[in-house]
Amino acid sequence: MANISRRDFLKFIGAGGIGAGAGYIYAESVKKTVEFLVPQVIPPEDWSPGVATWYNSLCGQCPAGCGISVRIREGRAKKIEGNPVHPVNQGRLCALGQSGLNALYNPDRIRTPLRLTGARGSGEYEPIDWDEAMTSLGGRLGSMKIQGAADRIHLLTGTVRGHLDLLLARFMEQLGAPTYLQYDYTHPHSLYAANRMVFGVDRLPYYDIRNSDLLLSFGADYLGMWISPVHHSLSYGHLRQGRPGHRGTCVQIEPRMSLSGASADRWIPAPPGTEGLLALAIAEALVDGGGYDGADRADWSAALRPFKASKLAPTIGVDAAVVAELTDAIRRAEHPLAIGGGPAAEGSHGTAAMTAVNVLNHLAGSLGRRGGVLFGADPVVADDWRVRQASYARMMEHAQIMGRGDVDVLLLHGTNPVFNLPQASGYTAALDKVGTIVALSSFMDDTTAMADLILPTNVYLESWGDDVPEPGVGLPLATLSQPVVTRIHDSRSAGDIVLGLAHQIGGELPAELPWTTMEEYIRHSWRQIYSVEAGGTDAGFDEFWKDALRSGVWARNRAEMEAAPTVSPAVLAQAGSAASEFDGAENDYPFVLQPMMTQGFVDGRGANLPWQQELPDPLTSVVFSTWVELNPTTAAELDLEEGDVVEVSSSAGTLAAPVFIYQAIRPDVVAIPIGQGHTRFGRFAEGRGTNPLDLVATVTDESSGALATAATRVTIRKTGERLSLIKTDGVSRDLGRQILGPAKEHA
Amino acid sequence: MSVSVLEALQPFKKPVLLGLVGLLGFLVGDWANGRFNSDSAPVQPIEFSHRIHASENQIPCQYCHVYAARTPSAGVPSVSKCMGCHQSIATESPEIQKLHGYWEARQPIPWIKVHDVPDFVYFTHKRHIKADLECEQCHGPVETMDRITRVESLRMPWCIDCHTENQVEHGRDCWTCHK
Amino acid sequence: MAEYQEPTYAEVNRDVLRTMLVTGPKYWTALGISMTVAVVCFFGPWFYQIHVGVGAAGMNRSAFWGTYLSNFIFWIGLSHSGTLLSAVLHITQSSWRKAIYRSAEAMTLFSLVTAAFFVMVHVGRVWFVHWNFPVPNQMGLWPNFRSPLMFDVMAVTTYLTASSIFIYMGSVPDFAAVRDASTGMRRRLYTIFSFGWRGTQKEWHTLGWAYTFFAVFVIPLAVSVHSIVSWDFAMSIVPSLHQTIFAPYFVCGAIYSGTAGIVSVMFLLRKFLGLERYIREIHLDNLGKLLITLSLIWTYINIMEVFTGWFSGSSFEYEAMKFRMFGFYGPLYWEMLLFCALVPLLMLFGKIRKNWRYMFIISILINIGMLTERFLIVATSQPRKFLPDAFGFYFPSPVEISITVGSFAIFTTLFLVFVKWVPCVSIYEVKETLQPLRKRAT
Amino acid sequence: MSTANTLRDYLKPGYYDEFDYHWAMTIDLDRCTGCSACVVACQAENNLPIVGEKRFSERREIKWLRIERYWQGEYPDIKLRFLPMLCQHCDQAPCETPCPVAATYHNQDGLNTQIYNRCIGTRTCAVYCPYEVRSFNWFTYTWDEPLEQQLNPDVTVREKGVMEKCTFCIQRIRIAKDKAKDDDRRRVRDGEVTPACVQSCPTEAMVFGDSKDPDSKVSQMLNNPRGFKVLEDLNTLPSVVYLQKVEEQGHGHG
Repeated sequence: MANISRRDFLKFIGAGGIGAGAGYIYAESVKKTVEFLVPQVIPPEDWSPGVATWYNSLCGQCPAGCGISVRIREGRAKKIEGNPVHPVNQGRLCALGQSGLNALYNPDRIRTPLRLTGARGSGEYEPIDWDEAMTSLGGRLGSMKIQGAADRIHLLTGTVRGHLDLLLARFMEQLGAPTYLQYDYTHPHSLYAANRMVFGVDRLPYYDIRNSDLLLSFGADYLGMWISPVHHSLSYGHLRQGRPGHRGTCVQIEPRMSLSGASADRWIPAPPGTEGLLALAIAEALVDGGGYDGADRADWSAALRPFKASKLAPTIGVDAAVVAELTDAIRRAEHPLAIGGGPAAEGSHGTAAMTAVNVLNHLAGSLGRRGGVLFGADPVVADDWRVRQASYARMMEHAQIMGRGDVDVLLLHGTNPVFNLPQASGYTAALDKVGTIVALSSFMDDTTAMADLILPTNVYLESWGDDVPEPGVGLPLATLSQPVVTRIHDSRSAGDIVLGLAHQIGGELPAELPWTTMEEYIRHSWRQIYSVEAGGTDAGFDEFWKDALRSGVWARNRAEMEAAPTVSPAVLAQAGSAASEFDGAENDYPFVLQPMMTQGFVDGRGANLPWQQELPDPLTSVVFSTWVELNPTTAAELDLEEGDVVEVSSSAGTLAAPVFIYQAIRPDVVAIPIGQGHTRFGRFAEGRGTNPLDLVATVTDESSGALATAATRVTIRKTGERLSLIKTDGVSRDLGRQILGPAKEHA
Repeated sequence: MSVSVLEALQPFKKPVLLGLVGLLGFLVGDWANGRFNSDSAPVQPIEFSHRIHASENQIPCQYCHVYAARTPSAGVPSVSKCMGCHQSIATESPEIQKLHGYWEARQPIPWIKVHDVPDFVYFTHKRHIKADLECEQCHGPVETMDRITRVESLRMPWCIDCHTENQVEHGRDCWTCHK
Repeated sequence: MAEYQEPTYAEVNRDVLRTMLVTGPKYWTALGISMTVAVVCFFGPWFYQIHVGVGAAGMNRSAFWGTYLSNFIFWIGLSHSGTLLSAVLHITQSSWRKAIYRSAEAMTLFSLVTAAFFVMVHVGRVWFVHWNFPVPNQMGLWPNFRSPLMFDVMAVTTYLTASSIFIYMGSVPDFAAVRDASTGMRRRLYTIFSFGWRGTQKEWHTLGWAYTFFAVFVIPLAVSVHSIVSWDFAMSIVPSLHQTIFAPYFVCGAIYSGTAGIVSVMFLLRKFLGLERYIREIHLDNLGKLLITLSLIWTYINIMEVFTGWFSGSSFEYEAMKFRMFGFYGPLYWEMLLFCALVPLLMLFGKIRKNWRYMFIISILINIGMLTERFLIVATSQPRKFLPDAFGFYFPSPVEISITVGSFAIFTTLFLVFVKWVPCVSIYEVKETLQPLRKRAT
Repeated sequence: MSTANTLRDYLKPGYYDEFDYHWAMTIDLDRCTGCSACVVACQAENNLPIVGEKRFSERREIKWLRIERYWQGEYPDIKLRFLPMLCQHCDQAPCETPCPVAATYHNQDGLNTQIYNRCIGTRTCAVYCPYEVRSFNWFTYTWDEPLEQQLNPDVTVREKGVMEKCTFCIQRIRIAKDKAKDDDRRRVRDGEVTPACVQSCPTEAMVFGDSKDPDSKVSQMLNNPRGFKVLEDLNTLPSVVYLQKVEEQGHGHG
C-alpha cells in the first residue's frame, strides 16, 4: 500500500491496540487460579502426606462384634475393611459394616446438645452448650438421688457389651436406680431361652458351621442376619469349597427363601410355625431308625413317639419321605449340625421350636463336637449384659411403669423402641408419660425425636470402648474400640457423658467412677484383664496395650471348650408344643405375615446410610422402598401384578405397600421387609416406605417373653393404585442363554 | 461493466487488513502478558530465598522437603521446621520477623503454589527421585533463585517427552499417571 | 389444465431470478417462524442439556444411545439422493434432472449440517468434541483410527466438502446470471461468487469436464458414507445390529428417504415459488418410479432381517427381533412397515404418481416411516442385549423430542436462506433443455 | 503420542504374550451368597456417587459391580442363582475398538483401561459392551457435606458426560507396584494386590492375581474344571473366570 492516509493509519493503530489489549486480557483470563501450599505448623509424627495409615477398631453396626480396620488419609476415614487378625471376621466385612463411613460423615448427625422448646415430638429444639446440658441433667439426677427417688430413673440402651455396659451398670447402681434395660430387636430371646432350658447355659454356644458337612437350618438366615453373618459366611465358604473333594450340604427350612435359602442345596418351604415339629419328626425318625444309641434311647423314643412323621405329615406339610431323606442324610453325615432362628424362632412357641432343634443336635450327636455345637469357656469380660436384654414382656412391664407416670427421667442410648416395637404395644403412648426423656444419640431417630434433652454421642468410629463378641469363636477374646478420627462434631461418647455426669452428681460417685475419660477407663480395665492373664502382675502392660491398640483385638491363644451338657427327654415336655399359634382367624386373615430383617437395614438402624439405601436388596434388587412379597400363584389369584399397591391389614393394624412377586415364598405367606418407614431418621430414611411391625399383633412366646413377630395373620386388599418399585433387575430368568455356565448332561 | 473479481474485492481490502493487524496485536498482547506478567514467579508471603539456603548455606533440598523421597508429595516444610533454625539465626531480619509472627500465632504460612501440575494427574515425587532425577531437572536452578520461578511448563506434552526420551517403563500408559 | 407452454430463455431468467430478487411477506413470516422454532426447540434445550449433563435426555443404563443418534442417521440418510441422484442422473445424461438437482443438492448440504449438529448434541462433553479430529494437540494424542465413529467423522466431513464443491461448481454460471441481473452490493458479491465467469467456450468446457469428474467422484463417496454410518451399529456385537446386511440396508434406506424428501421439497418450491413451468409431472413421475423400486428393495431387506432373526436360532437375535415386532414399540414397527412398504405401492397407479398432492403426502409418510425405522434400530436393540438381568427400557425425554422437532426447523431455515442466495433451479441447464426459439417459431 | 503407540503395540501379533502382568479374577459361584458386600466395597473404594432415588428410578445408577439374579425352576422346586457382574477386562474387548478418542484401550497389564480425562462421552463403548458393566455420568453428582470427606484421594471424581467402569482397583495395583519398586523387586508378589471387592468378600469367593505367574492362587483357580466364562461364545476372552455352582443331585431341580 503506497499511500496510507492519516485516518487509515490511526485505524490501523486502533485495530492493533484493541487486538493487543484483547490478547493481554485473554492471557490473563486463562491463567490458573492461585493455589496455596499450606504447611503444618507442627507435623504429627505418624503422619506423612499422601500415605494411608490403618487403625484397627470395633464395628458398631450390628451386635456381631466384628473387628474393623479403617484407612485414614490426612486425618479422614476413607474406607472400612475387616480386621485381618480378628478371629470373628478375619479381614472380611459385610455391606453394612462398610457403610459405617456413612454414619460417621452423615450430614444428618446431631451436631450439638439440644433442648426441646416446643411440644414433645414437635422437633423444635434449641442448641445449648455442653456445660449447660451436663449441669442441668447432672443436677436433676443428683437431686433425685438425694431425695431417694432414683428408682424413678430408667436407663434403656441397645445391645451394649464389654466395659461400657459395666460402666453404665455401675453408674446406675451408684445412683440407686435399679432399672437398666437393653432393648435390641435382633436379640434372639427364644434361642437363649431354649439354650437355658436344654443346655443350662445362658450363653450362645458356637455353631461350628465351618467344619460341619450337613447343615440343617430351621429358618436361621445365617448368611443374612442371624447372629454373626460375616463369620458364618466365612464358615459357609469353607464348608462348600474349603475341603478339597469334600463339599458340605446345606438344607434350609423356611416359608420364605432367605439369602441362606438361596444358597442352600435344598429349600423346604414348611408351613410357618411348624419348623419345630419337623425337627422333632426328624429326631423321631433318627431315634426310631437307630441313629441314636445313647443309654436313654428308650426314653427318647417314648418322648418322641407323638412326632412320627407319618402322623405329622399333614400338619407340617412335609411328607414322610422327605423326613426320611433328611434323617438318612443326618445319619450319613460325619458332622451334621442343626441351627434354628428367623421365623422358626419368632413363632408363638419359638422357644419350643428352638428346643426341638437343640434336641435334634443332641440326638445327632453334634453337641460338643467338631463341626457341631461347641460350648465356650467364660469370657474375659463379665458378660451379665445378657441379663439386661429386655424381652418384649419385660419392655411391657417397663412401659407400664412409665405409663403409670412413675418414671421421671428416662435415659436412652443407641436403641429405637418407638420404631422396633409394634404400635399395638402402646409403648410410644407410655413414653409420653415420662417426666424427662434424655437421649444420648448421634441421630434424630424416631425415639430420639421424643426426647426433651438430646446429648449428641460419637459414632463408634470416634469412641473408646471394647467388646466381647457373642458367640465367641471358641477362644476367649476381646475387641478394642479406639477413635480412628478426631471428633468431627461437638459430640461426646456415651461413656464420657456418664463419667461426666458422675462428677456432676458428686457424692460417692466420683470415688466409684474415678476415671475422667472413657480412654482412661478402658485402659484401666484392660490393665486388669492383663494382670489376670499375666497372673496378677501388670508388668509389661504398656507393651501389651500398644499391641492391643495396633491389632485391635486380644485373644487367648488357646481354644477352651467345655464338655457338652447332657440333655434329658424331659425338656420336650417342659418346652411344650412346638407348633405356633397365630393371631387372627384363618378365614378372615388368610395369610401369615413374616416381617423380615434385611441385611441392608437390620432392624431399621441402617436406613439412614445412603449406601445401604442404594444397595439393591440381594434377593429382589429393590431399592429405596418397602414391598410386599407374594407367591406368583397367590398374586394371580388376587389379580395382582408387581407394583400394585395393596392394603395389608391384621387385627393390629394396616399398611399399604406395593406388591413384589417373589418366586420362592409359600402361597399362604406374606413377607415384608423391616427397615423403612421411619418418621424421623434424616434425609435418607425419612418418609420412605412403611414399617411392617405396625401390623404385628402382641402375641408373645411365654417361655422367653419374646414377641412372636411371625405369628400374625393378615389379609390383603387391592387398592387399585400403582407405585412402580425401583429395582435394578430386568428379566431374572436366563432365557436358556446358559449365563451361569454350560448346561450339564443331567440337568 | 467489469466482472473482475479483484475489482469486486477492492472495498473488502481495508477491513481485512485491519483484521489482520488486530490479530497481530492479539498475539503480541498474549505474548506480552506471558513475558511481563507471568504467574510463574508469584510474590510469596515471606521473601524466602532458595539462593541463600540452597546455594550459600548449602542446605540439601531434602533437609527441608523431607517427604520428597518417601511420599508422593515433596511436602513444604512445617513452620516448626523453619523455627528450628530461625529461633536463633538471623532473627532480626524483617522477613524472619514475619516467620516468627506466624509461629507465635501458630498459623501456617500461605505459600503460593508455583509448581502446580494439572488436575487429574497422580504425580509422585518418590518415584522420580528414586529414579535418580535431579530436582533441577523439573524445578530449574532453584539454588540461584531468590524468588522461586517455574521454568518448565509442567504440562502433559512435557511429561510425555521426558518419559519417552528416558524410555520410562510403560511411561506412556495413561494409567501410569491418571487413575 | 392448459397446453404446456415452454418458457423462453428470457422467461427462464425472469422466473428463476424472481424467486431470489422478489421477496414477499410470506417468506419473511416463514423464515421468522422457522428461526424461532430452531432457537426455542433446538438450541434452548441443547444448552440446558450441556449445563446439566446428557441426563436431560431419556437415555439410561442399557440404552446409552437414543433419538440423538437415530436422528443423526435420519438426516445423513436424507442427505443421500440429493448429490447422489444428481450425480447419477448427470452421468446417465437424463435431461429431466436439470430442473430439480440444484435444490436436491442443497438438501444434501443442509441435512448434513443438521446431522453434524446431532453429533454434538449426542456426546457427553461437547466441549471436547474436537478431539474427534486428527489434529495435533497439546496432549500429543491422536484419535482412534479403528473406531467406526472415527470413520464416520472422516466420511461425513469428506462428503460435506465434496457436495458443497459440487453444488457450488454447478451454480457458478447462475451466479454470473444473477450478477448480470443485479446492481450495487449484490452485484459485487455475485461477481466474487461467480469467479468472474464470462461464459466463454473454454469456461463452459472446463466446467462441463470438472462437473462430470466430480459427479463420478461423488457417487462411491455417497455410497460409502452411509455404509460407514451403518457400521456404527454393525460393528458392535449387539444382537439385531451385528449384521452384514446393514450397509446395503442403510444405503438403500438413505436413498429411499432422500428421494422422498426431494419430492416433498419439489412440491413446496413449486407451490410457493411459482415454478410450475419448470418442475413438472415428468419429474414427479420419474421420482415416483424410483421410489417404488427403492421401497421394494427396502421391503426385501426388512424381510431378510426378520428372517435372520428367526433363522439364526440364537436366543439373542430372536429375543431382540421379538421385542422389536411385538414389544412396547411393536406398533411403531408395524407403522413403519405400513408407511414404507405398503403405502408406496399406491404409486404403481399412474394417476397417483402424477398427482402432486398425493405424492406429497406419500413422500411425507415415507419419511415418517424412515424416521421411525431409525428410532427402532436404536431403541429396540440395546435394551435387549445379552444379559437378561440387565434388560432395560428407553423412552425419549421432552428435551430429546423438542430437539428433534427443532432440527427440522434448522433445516428449513437453512433452506429458506438458500433460496434467496442461490437460484434454486439451474438456469443454464434448464435452458439447455429448451427448444431453440427459432425452431419453435416455425 | 501415548495412545497411538499403545494402539500400535496392540495390533502386534502375540501382544498378549508380551504383557508383564495379566491380572485376572476368579469368582466361585459355589461360595458366592449374593450378600453384596463387594458392591458397597467398590462404591466406597472408587468414589461412586450417591445418585438418589430419582436417578435410580430412571435406571441411571452408577455401579461398577452388580449382583445379577437368575431364578431356575418353579415353586417349590425353585433355585435362585447369583452372578456378580463386573468389567471382565476382556483381552479382545468389544468396547475398546469403537472409542473415537481411544479413551479406553488395553494396557500392558491386560487391563481394560478407562481414561476419564480423555472421554468425550459418545457412550459407544457401553453400547458395544456385552456385559453392560459400564456406567455413564449422566449428571455431575455431589456429596452432602460432610460426606465428601470420605472420598478416596487416590481415585478421580468423575464429572458429567464421562464413562466409567471397574478398573480392578488400579490405584491399589499402582500402590503395590510402587512398593515392589521400593524394595527392588521386579514383580508384585501374589496376594499383594486385592481389589476392594475381593478384599471384602465374606465367603472368599473372589480370587485376584496375576495369571502369568503359574504359582499364583488365581492361576491355580483358573485350572478348576468348574471354570467358565460368561458369554464365552462371543470370544471376548474375559479375564474374569467364574466357577460354576455345584448342583446337588437326587432331588429338586438339578
